[in-house]
Amino acid sequence: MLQNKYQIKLENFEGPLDLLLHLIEKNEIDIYDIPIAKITDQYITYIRDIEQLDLDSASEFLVLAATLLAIKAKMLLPKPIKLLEEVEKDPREELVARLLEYKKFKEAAGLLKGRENEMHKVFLRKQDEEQLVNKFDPSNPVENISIYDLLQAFRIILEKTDNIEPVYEISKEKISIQQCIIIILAKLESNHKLLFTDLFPIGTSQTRVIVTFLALLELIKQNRIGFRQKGLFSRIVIYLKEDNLE
Amino acid sequence: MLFLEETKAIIESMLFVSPDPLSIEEIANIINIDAKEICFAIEEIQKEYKKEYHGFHLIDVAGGFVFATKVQYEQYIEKLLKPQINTLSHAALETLAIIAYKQPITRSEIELIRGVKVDKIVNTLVEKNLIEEIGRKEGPGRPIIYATTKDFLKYFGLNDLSQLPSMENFKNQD
Amino acid sequence: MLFLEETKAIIESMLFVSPDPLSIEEIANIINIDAKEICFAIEEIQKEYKKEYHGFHLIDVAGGFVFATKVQYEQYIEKLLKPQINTLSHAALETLAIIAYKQPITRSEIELIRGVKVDKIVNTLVEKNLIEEIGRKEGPGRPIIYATTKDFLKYFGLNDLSQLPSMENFKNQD
Repeated sequence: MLQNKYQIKLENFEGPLDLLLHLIEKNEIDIYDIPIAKITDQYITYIRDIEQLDLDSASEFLVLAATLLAIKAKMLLPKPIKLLEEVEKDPREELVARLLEYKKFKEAAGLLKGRENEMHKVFLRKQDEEQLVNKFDPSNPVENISIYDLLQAFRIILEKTDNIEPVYEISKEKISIQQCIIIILAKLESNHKLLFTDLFPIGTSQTRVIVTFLALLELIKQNRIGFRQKGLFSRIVIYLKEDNLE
Repeated sequence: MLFLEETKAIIESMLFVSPDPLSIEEIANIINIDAKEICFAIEEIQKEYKKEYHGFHLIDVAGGFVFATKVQYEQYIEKLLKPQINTLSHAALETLAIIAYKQPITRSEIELIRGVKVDKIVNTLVEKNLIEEIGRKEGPGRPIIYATTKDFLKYFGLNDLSQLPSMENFKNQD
Repeated sequence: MLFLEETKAIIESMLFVSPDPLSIEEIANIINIDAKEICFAIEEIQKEYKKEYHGFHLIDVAGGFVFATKVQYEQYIEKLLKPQINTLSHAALETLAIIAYKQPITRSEIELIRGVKVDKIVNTLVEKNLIEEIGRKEGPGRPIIYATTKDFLKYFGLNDLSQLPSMENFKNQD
């Protein structure tokens, strides 16, 4: 029995407290009245083969060894004469509290282990969620949006842009804002009025769009053109300011 | 010796966890009873799950048996499993509109029109497969150019981009 | 308006495909009927699958309901699937127990109880999605605080944390 005890390897313990608990149980010791000298000797015997452990866990075992030795020393010291009302603190008190706390969770771990075993006997269906989802057509991300909502959004953004303070971009393209102004004015001269959308046919180059925008802004600023819209969502008409006087 | 009730339960538990159809043979290999008995138990299970109050049934497919949901409940399963699609935010809709009408377009061009950063929104639209990168613009920084996708047309019920309504159409809609 | 039979079938079909336990709420969100009716239908389903001839049943776990095989058929399923069962190490179980009872908790608080470093174990538990970071503690170093996850409940077959055996029970065992 005694020999068996020494065959247990340090690696089998979850930590120094686990080892200490093991010694207490082996010796059938009352946890509230640990014979520190005896337990400390046994503990130190156990951690003799510490060279086999990695430094991290070894140091953890050594910290507790030091604690045990400190308690042992304290208990060997002659007790000071105490006053009547003074209750002497047991040097083991803190260690006992830690051990009890640890013991609770060791037991809780045992209970979880039991539940784990039970649950391993139960099987859920293995679902490949991705595969299941792929069975369905991809969702329509614009389910509640019609093409006219899109158009309305576009119109709003165009109008919003009108209110933005003009930022003059230096265009790399051949066309300048000045040239664009001339083109818009020429169109207005011949037609008297223009639909806003006519200025942006599909396929218009990006630079051209921006330059046209800026040209329009410039014309508004110069008070040479105006915009007219009969109602919400109706088309926007651009006219020359001279026309307006009629 | 197993009773029919137990045989049924054992087979059911195996069918429940098996991702692939189970053949009579495979079942027989495990529970060591006569194939005829297994056939009978399976018939009983099939009968049970044909009942109206069951949402799935036992179908025979590929030389084996497998539980599958009943077709009529597909809509609920779809709702359950499909990731929730949030409809587009207002900002996303605006950005999509600009791209639709002004494509091909770079991110900074969109930002110029919207007056705000659009990186995140553009990424979202790419993820939702509404727009895609179609190349890079020549010039400094060679920015990515975006255009709407085929799915964009599909979602809006368009054959091609020329069917995008112009302002004129819009008025008629009112 | 759905009849009970149909409600049961719909719920059953969803439970059948759902990879995670489904709560009453989740079900209600999809089929748009009263939670009370859903509760009733689920009770009926549970009653049905308690019958001897069914190999699986409906269990409540992690705040929801999920179909699972009955314990007594483990041997057959094991033969069929030859599942690789990875159990948690003792160190992992101890650490989990401390987190489960003391949550929210920091790493150093766990170390104080166990008397050993727990970095690696905590990382493993996070990877296995049994615990998760839920924030940081105010104070020096602002250490991460951990709590158990839904998967923790699922793994141990618990409905919620209150089902953990109380600490009092341990004391009495001495």
